[in-house]
Amino acid sequence: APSETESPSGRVFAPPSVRRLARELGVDLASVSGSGPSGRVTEGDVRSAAEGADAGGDGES
Amino acid sequence: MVVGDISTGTEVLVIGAGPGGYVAAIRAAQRDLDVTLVEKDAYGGVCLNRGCIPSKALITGASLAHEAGNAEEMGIHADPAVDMSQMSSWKDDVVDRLTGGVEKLCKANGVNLIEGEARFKDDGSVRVAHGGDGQGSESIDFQHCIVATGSRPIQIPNFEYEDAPVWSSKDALETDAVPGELLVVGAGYIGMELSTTFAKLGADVTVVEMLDDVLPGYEDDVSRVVRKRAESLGIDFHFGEAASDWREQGDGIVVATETEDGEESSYDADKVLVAVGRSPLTDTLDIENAGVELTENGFIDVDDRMRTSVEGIYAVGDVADRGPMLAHVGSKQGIVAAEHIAEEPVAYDAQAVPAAVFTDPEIGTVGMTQAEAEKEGFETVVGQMPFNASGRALTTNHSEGFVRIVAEEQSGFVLGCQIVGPEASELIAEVALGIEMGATLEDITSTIHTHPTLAEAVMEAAENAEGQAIHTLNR
Amino acid sequence: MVVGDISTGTEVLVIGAGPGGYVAAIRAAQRDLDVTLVEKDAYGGVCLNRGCIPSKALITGASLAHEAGNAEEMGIHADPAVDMSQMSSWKDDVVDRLTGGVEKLCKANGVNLIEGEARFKDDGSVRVAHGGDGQGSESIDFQHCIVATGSRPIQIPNFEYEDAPVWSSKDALETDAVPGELLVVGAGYIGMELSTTFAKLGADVTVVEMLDDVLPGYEDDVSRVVRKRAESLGIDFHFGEAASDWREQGDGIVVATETEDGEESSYDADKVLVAVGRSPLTDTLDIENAGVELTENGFIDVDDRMRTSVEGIYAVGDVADRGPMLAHVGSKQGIVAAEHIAEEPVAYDAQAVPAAVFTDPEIGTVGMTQAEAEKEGFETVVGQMPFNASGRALTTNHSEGFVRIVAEEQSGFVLGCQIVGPEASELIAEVALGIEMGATLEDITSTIHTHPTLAEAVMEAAENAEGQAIHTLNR
Ligand SMILES: Cc1cc2nc3c(=O)[nH]c(=O)nc-3n(C[C@H](O)[C@H](O)[C@H](O)COP(=O)(O)OP(=O)(O)OC[C@H]3O[C@@H](n4cnc5c(N)ncnc54)[C@H](O)[C@@H]3O)c2cc1C
Ligand SMILES: Cc1cc2nc3c(=O)[nH]c(=O)nc-3n(C[C@H](O)[C@H](O)[C@H](O)COP(=O)(O)OP(=O)(O)OC[C@H]3O[C@@H](n4cnc5c(N)ncnc54)[C@H](O)[C@@H]3O)c2cc1C
Repeated sequence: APSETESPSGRVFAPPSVRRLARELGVDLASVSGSGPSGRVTEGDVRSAAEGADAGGDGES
Repeated sequence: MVVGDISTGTEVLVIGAGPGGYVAAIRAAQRDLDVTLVEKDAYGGVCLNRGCIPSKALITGASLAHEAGNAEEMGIHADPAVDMSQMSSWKDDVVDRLTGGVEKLCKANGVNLIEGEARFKDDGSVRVAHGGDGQGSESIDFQHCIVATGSRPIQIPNFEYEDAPVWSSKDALETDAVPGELLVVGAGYIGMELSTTFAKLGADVTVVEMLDDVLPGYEDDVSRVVRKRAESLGIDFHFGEAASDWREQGDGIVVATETEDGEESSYDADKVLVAVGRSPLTDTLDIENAGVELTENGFIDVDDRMRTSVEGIYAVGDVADRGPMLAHVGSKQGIVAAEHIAEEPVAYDAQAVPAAVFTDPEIGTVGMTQAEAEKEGFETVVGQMPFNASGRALTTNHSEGFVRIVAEEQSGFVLGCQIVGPEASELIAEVALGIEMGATLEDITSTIHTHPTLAEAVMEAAENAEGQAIHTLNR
Repeated sequence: MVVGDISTGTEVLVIGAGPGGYVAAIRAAQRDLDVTLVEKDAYGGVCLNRGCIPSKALITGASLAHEAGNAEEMGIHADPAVDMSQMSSWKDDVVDRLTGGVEKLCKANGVNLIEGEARFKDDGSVRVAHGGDGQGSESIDFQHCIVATGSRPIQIPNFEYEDAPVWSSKDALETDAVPGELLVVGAGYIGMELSTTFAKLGADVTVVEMLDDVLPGYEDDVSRVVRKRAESLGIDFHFGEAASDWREQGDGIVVATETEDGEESSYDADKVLVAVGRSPLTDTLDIENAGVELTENGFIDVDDRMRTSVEGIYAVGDVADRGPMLAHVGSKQGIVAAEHIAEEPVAYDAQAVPAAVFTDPEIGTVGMTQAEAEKEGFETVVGQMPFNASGRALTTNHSEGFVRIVAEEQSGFVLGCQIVGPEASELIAEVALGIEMGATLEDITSTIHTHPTLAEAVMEAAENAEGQAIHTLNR
C-alpha cells in the first residue's frame, strides 16, 4: 500500500540504487511503502515487495 | 551504394564524440559491445573544444589577474599584465590534453574511431563522408545507433558569424586579443560568463538583452547577486533591447538595437558577441531517412531510456529533447543509452539535475525552487544562509551570495537548492547526492561539516529551514 | 563563599566560548533553557581568534600573491608586493566580524554572557573571577554544566613562548612582518599550513620533524603530494630531528636539533615556530573540586552523550576525550550536549568525521582508509581518480593529487574517502553525507555531477572502484 505521507506528483523518495533494483525486480516503487526515515523506500522494502509479488501476496511481508 | 564504398557493420554506432557521444561509446565498449564512434570535427565535441573547457580556463586566468590586481585591501599590491595570446595558448594546451585524453580513452576501451560526417541512409545504416575533398566515404550498418550530434549557436538576422567583427562564443574563446569595446548580445549563462571574463581582462563590456534581467530562468535574488557584481566590474546592461543590425565605422563597428516598441539605440564596439542560445544539430544528418521523429523545435524526441521513435536508435545530449542542454546531462544520457542497449535496468530518472553558471560569483542549482515545488503541490519549508556569515567565505574574501535549501515541510525531504556564491558549482554536489538519496533536512544537519568550509553554509541553510541555525538568525 | 560574591543560578552553565561552547550555548538557549556562557578571553575561542580563521585568511592572501606572481604560463605577468601589516589587519577585520557575530548571535538567542575565568567550587557551582585586578568575582550555581575550555599549544623544553624569537602558532598568525628565515618545529597540519603560508610570503622556511614524514597519520601517497609541493616552494625538510635548544646570534638566532642517536645539527633563523601539538586545558579549572575524571593525558573522560563521570556535567571540544581536536567536532559535540540536556534522543554517533588540511594542495578526508577498513574486517574495493585527468582541475591550473574512495566490496557501501588536491576541504562534504546516509558506490555514480567540476572526480573515483570509470583507466 502507498505510504500515508504520499508526495504530490507521485514522487517516491528512494536512493538511485534502490530505484534501479526496483526496475530490475519489476517492482512499482509507487506501490511500495517505505520503512526509512519519513517513508524513504529502502532496498529491503523493494526486496520484500518483490518476494510478496512472487508469492502472490499483497506486497506486505 | 556509391561505387568504392566499403561497407562495414557494428553493434553500436555512435554519431558525435561530444560528452554525450564519447561517454556512450566508452560505456558501451565496457559492456563488451562492438562500438564505432564517428566524429566529423574534434574529439570532445563543443564542450571540450569550444564550450565548457576553454571558457572555464579563460575564466580562471581572467579572475586570477583581476583579483590580484584588486587586492590592496588584503595588502597585495600588483598590477598584472595579461598577455592574451599566451593565455590563449595555455588554454589551448588544456584543451589539447583533454581531447587527446578522450581519444586515448576511447581506444583503450576498444572503441573504433572513424573520422567523418555521418548521414543516415535508412534506419539501419549510415554513410560516413571522410573529411577533405575526394577522401571517399564508407557505409556502416548498425544494430543500434546513438545520435549525439549536439548543437550549434543560434544565429540572428544580419549577424553572420563569418564576418570578422561578429563573434560566436567559439570566436570569443579563440581570440588572441582583448577587444577594447565588446558588445554582448544575450545575458544568458554563456553571455554572462564571457562578459565577466572580458570585463576582467580589461574590455569595456556592454550587454544587451531582450528580456528584463540577466540569466533568465533563475530566481531574481539569485541573478541579482551576479548582475550587481557584473555592474561593479563596469559592465553596462541594457534590457528590453534586441540587436537588429551592425555596420562598420572607422576601425570599429556600430551595433543597432531595437526595443519592442521600436525605439532604436546604437552602440560603438570593436566586436559584437552573439550569445542567444543554441539549436540542436539535426539538419545535416538526413535523419528523415531513418524515420526518426523530431519535436517542433527540431530536437529528437526520446523517452526516459533515450530511445527515439525508431527501434534501435537512441539520441542523447543537446540534440535530444530531454533535460537542459548541458554536458553532464549528455554524459548521463549517454550512459543510459549504452546500458539500455546492454539490456540493463537503467533509466534517465534523475530526481535532481545540477547546473552551474561560472560567473562571479558562481551559481549552482539542483532540484526545484520553492515556486516550482509549490506548483508541484508540495508544502515547502525554506532555509537560507548568507555567505557573509560564513567564516570560510570571509577568509577567502568572497562573501557575496547565499545558500537556499527547499524541503517538503512535513517530511523534511530536500527538494532543491539554489546557491549563488563562491564555489557554488562544487557545493551543489552534496545536495544533488542528498536529493537523489532521499535525504531529509535532518540528514544534512546531522552530518558533520568540516570547519572552516563553504559547505558548512549548506548545513546552516538546512538548520535555518529547521528553525535552529547557529550562525544566522532564524525566521 | 567569599565576601562580596554575588551568587546567581542558571540551568545550563557553559565554560568557554569556542566552537564547542558557543554552539552548545546557542543550541541550549534555542531549547528554551536558561543559559549562561562564561568566557575569560575572546568570543570564538582559539578557532576564531588564533586558529582556523586567521590561518585560513593568511593562506588566502599568501596564495593569491604567490599564484599571481607565478602565472606566466597562463599569460599573467605580475610581481605582487605584500604589505604584511596590511594583510594582517585585513585578517584582523575578518576575525573581528566573526567574533562580533558570535557575541551577537549568543545574545539574540538569549544566552547570558559573562566575562571571566570560571573555576569549579564543587559539582554544582563555579566561581567566576572577572578580568583585571580587583574586579571581583561571582558565584554561579548550575543544574547542568558544559565544559568547553579547549586547548593550548604544547611547549617543549627550552622554547618559551614568552621569548620574542620563539613563536607559537598564535604569534605566527599575529606577526606584522615576514621573517627572512623561519624554522618550523613540527610538520603536523598546523606546522605545514603555516610553513606553506610563510614560504609563499617569501620566507626561507626550514622544517624539522621528529618523525619521518610530513603530516603523520595521513597515508604516504597523500602526504607525498603535499610534501612535494612544499619542497617546490623551497621548504627544506629535516626528518628524524627534534629541536633541543636555541640561542641568539647576531640579529637572529641559532636553533639546535638532535636525532634519536644524539646527532646534532643547527640552523640559523630569525624566528622559530613551535607547532608540536596541543594539550587540553583542564589545569586552570579546579576541576577536581567537581570530581570530574580525567584520562592520563589530561583530557576529560566522556561518553557518547558527552557526559563526564559526574551527573549533570558535560565536556565538549578539544578538552574532551572523544574524536580529533577540530572545531567542527567540538561544535557537533556541543549540540549533542545541549540537546541531551534538553532530553532529546541524541548521541555523538557520527559514522564519518571529515577533516581538512589547508596546505597546497588541500587534504580532505572522511571515514576509513583502506587499511583501517580492512583492519575492521571489511573486504574493500578502492577506486581512484587523479586530478590531472579532471577537466575542471586542468582549467584551474591546479591538477595535482587525487580522490580515493573506499567501499565495502560486496555491498558497495562507501566507507571512506581521501582527497588531496584543489578544494579537497569542500569536496569531502559530499562523501561525508554519503557515508552518513549509507550510500553505495552506485548511489554516487548514479547522481549527476555538474560539468566541469572537481566534484566529478568523486564520481569518477567511485566509477573506478566499480571498474567502469570513463575518464581514467580501470584497473
Ligand atoms: C561557450 C560554452 C560554454 C559552455 N559551458 C558549459 C558548462 O560549463 N557546463 C556544461 O554542462 N555545459 C556547457 N556548455 C554546453 C555543452 O558544451 C553542451 O551541452 C555539450 O557539449 C553537449 O554535448 P553533446 O555531446 O550533446 O554535443 P556536442 O558537444 O555538441 O558534440 C557533438 C559532436 O558531434 C559531432 N557531429 C555533429 N554532427 C555529426 C555528424 N553528422 N557526423 C559526425 N559527427 C557529428 C560534432 O562535430 C561534435 O563534436 C557550454 C557551451 C558553450 C558553447
Ligand atoms: C593555528 C591553528 C589552526 C587551526 N585550524 C583549524 C581548522 O582549520 N579546522 C579545525 O577544525 N580546527 C582547527 N584548529 C583547531 C581548533 O581551533 C580547535 O579544535 C577548536 O578551537 C576547539 O574548540 P573548543 O571550543 O573546544 O576550544 P577553544 O576554541 O580552545 O575555546 C576554548 C575557550 O574557552 C576559554 N576558557 C578556557 N578556560 C576557561 C575558563 N576557566 N573560564 C572561562 N573561559 C575559559 C578560552 O579562553 C577559549 O576561548 C586550529 C588550531 C590552531 C591553533
